[in-house]
Amino acid sequence: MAKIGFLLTLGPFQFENWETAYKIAKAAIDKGHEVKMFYYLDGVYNPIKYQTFPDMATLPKDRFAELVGKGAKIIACGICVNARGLEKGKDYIEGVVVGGLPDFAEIVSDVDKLITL
Amino acid sequence: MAKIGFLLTLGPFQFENWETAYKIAKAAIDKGHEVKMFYYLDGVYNPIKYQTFPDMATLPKDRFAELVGKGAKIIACGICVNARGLEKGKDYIEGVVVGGLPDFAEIVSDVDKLITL
Amino acid sequence: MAQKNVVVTMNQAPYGSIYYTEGLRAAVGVTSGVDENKVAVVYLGDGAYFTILGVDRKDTDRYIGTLRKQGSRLVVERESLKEKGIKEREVAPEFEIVSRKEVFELINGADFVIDF
Amino acid sequence: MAQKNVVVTMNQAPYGSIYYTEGLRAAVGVTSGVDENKVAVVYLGDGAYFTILGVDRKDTDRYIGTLRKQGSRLVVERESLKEKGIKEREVAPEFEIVSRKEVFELINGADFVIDF
Amino acid sequence: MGNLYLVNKSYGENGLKLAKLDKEAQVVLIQDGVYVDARRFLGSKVKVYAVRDDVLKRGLTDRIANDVEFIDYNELVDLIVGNKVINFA
Amino acid sequence: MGNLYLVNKSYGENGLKLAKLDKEAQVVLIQDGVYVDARRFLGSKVKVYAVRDDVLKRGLTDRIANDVEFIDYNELVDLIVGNKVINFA
Repeated sequence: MAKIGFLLTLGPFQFENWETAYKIAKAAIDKGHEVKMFYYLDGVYNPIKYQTFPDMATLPKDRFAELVGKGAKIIACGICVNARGLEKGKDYIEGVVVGGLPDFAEIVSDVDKLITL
Repeated sequence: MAKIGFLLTLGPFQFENWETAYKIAKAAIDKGHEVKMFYYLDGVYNPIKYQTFPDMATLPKDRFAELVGKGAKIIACGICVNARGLEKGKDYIEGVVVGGLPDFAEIVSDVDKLITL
Repeated sequence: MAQKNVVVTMNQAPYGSIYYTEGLRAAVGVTSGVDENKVAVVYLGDGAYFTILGVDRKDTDRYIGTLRKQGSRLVVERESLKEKGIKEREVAPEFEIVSRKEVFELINGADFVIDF
Repeated sequence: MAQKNVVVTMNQAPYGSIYYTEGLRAAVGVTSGVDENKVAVVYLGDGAYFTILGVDRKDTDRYIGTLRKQGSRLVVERESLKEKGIKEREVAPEFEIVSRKEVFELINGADFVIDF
Repeated sequence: MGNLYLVNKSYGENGLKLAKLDKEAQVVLIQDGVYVDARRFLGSKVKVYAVRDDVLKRGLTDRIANDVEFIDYNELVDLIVGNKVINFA
Repeated sequence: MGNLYLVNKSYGENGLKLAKLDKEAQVVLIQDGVYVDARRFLGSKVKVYAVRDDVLKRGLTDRIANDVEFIDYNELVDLIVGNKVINFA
């Protein structure tokens, strides 16, 4: 079984990257692989827990909460979080940790494969 | 003097559009024109009041607060605000109103010029 | 306050970004005020990919339905189709195929031109 | 946990998006862990515009300084320069000009290839 | 009042192709739009402007075609107010 | 373990140009990458895959070159695990 890292630099809704990242990560976990994600730049908007959109049965935050529930580790870049006014991620879904680029460096050291989206 | 409308669909930091919008709007107001802005899609991330970034002397929210102080009217798309988990804009700088596309329709009716960024 | 003629251009492919649907929502929105602004939607460049018959339009059908019911034109530029290698018979029937010259005339006759 | 050789490709022009600077911040970041991963930065396509001598690099100078001090290579692809009409003498001295084949070899020899 | 095409790079080409049909087009290159090669308008009646700040920070001063006029935001506002803006940015 | 080029449209060309030099390249078209014309790899040893969902929702099934193989996310994960990923998406 492999460890797969994800670097996600775009936010929810506007671009398709969060969906692709979720779908690959979910398939990976279901096959028994380990998933570690780092949210960088607009990627830090993904796990805001108050997302609500009548047209969408399952929101980005629900998708990522599902991954956390399945054991994915998710770290968001603190400088990016604070720049965007997300106050150290206080409105994040449970399980998402705010860290820094040294955490990303550690993910890079640790994983077998790395996907950027 | 003219009324100039702005439709802004990208957020702060990631792309250059917020800066261009601010610079055109500021120059317009300083020349005596009237400015009305509508934030749509990721545009709704611009006025979050808790933005903080050590490398940046003046943050996006400060730029837009300056425009509000000079009389610009700013309305953010409510569906976009709620989708992105910004809870009806409760963490917005003062003066930014959460509305809907009918407000944009009204801006379109009202203004002499319209810029999309 | 006055009624405006608005052209909304759609320049981006589905589904890499959401402009393909949110642009249509905005086009409908533009007509929602008391002044009943008029709108036409024009597909250009990569936007032309949206007009391919087989595109999944479940997110956008109701916006297109509303626009058609109120008589708004939905057009795609023939030159853009050609550049993308899309044959005219591959275009869904709700989109009118027009020349670049006609697109220019539409834009030239509009009060505002908004891009998505 | 193991040291990794990482290539960071830079594919976007300054300043339309912030990838030109945040990509460099991430490249420095990659080397910041206990395992001291190695990094090389490669400018491709529109990214080549960043290597033009006159680009305002006040946001990025310190990242470039750090990368150079630790011996990380900063290279720009000759073919990309040519495609953009950038002459080699217009390229700032901190960027090494290499062929696409050399870029391929760098990438082929890396453990991970990250794009910005 | 002429048509003022406001273009950046992402899909500005769509606007520039229309400007070619427009006898009184004025084009403003903004953001990464200043990377666009404006020589295509040489010898035509199309007037091309570029936002000076956007050119300077990209180090492109010597690379921009000769007949492109650099403008600041004050001048851009005057162009916006005096023309119809065709947005492609 | 070969090289797996993961490309979408925005600057995927940069990756595809490198894949052309790579005798054991495999290319995966994702998102708007499925609009890329894969015929350039005809007759080469490069194996091209496209994510089926991304092709279907864009209505491109009949437009994709014949020798492109459609894959789902399970198959994509197997390719990721079995190769080195060269990210251009």
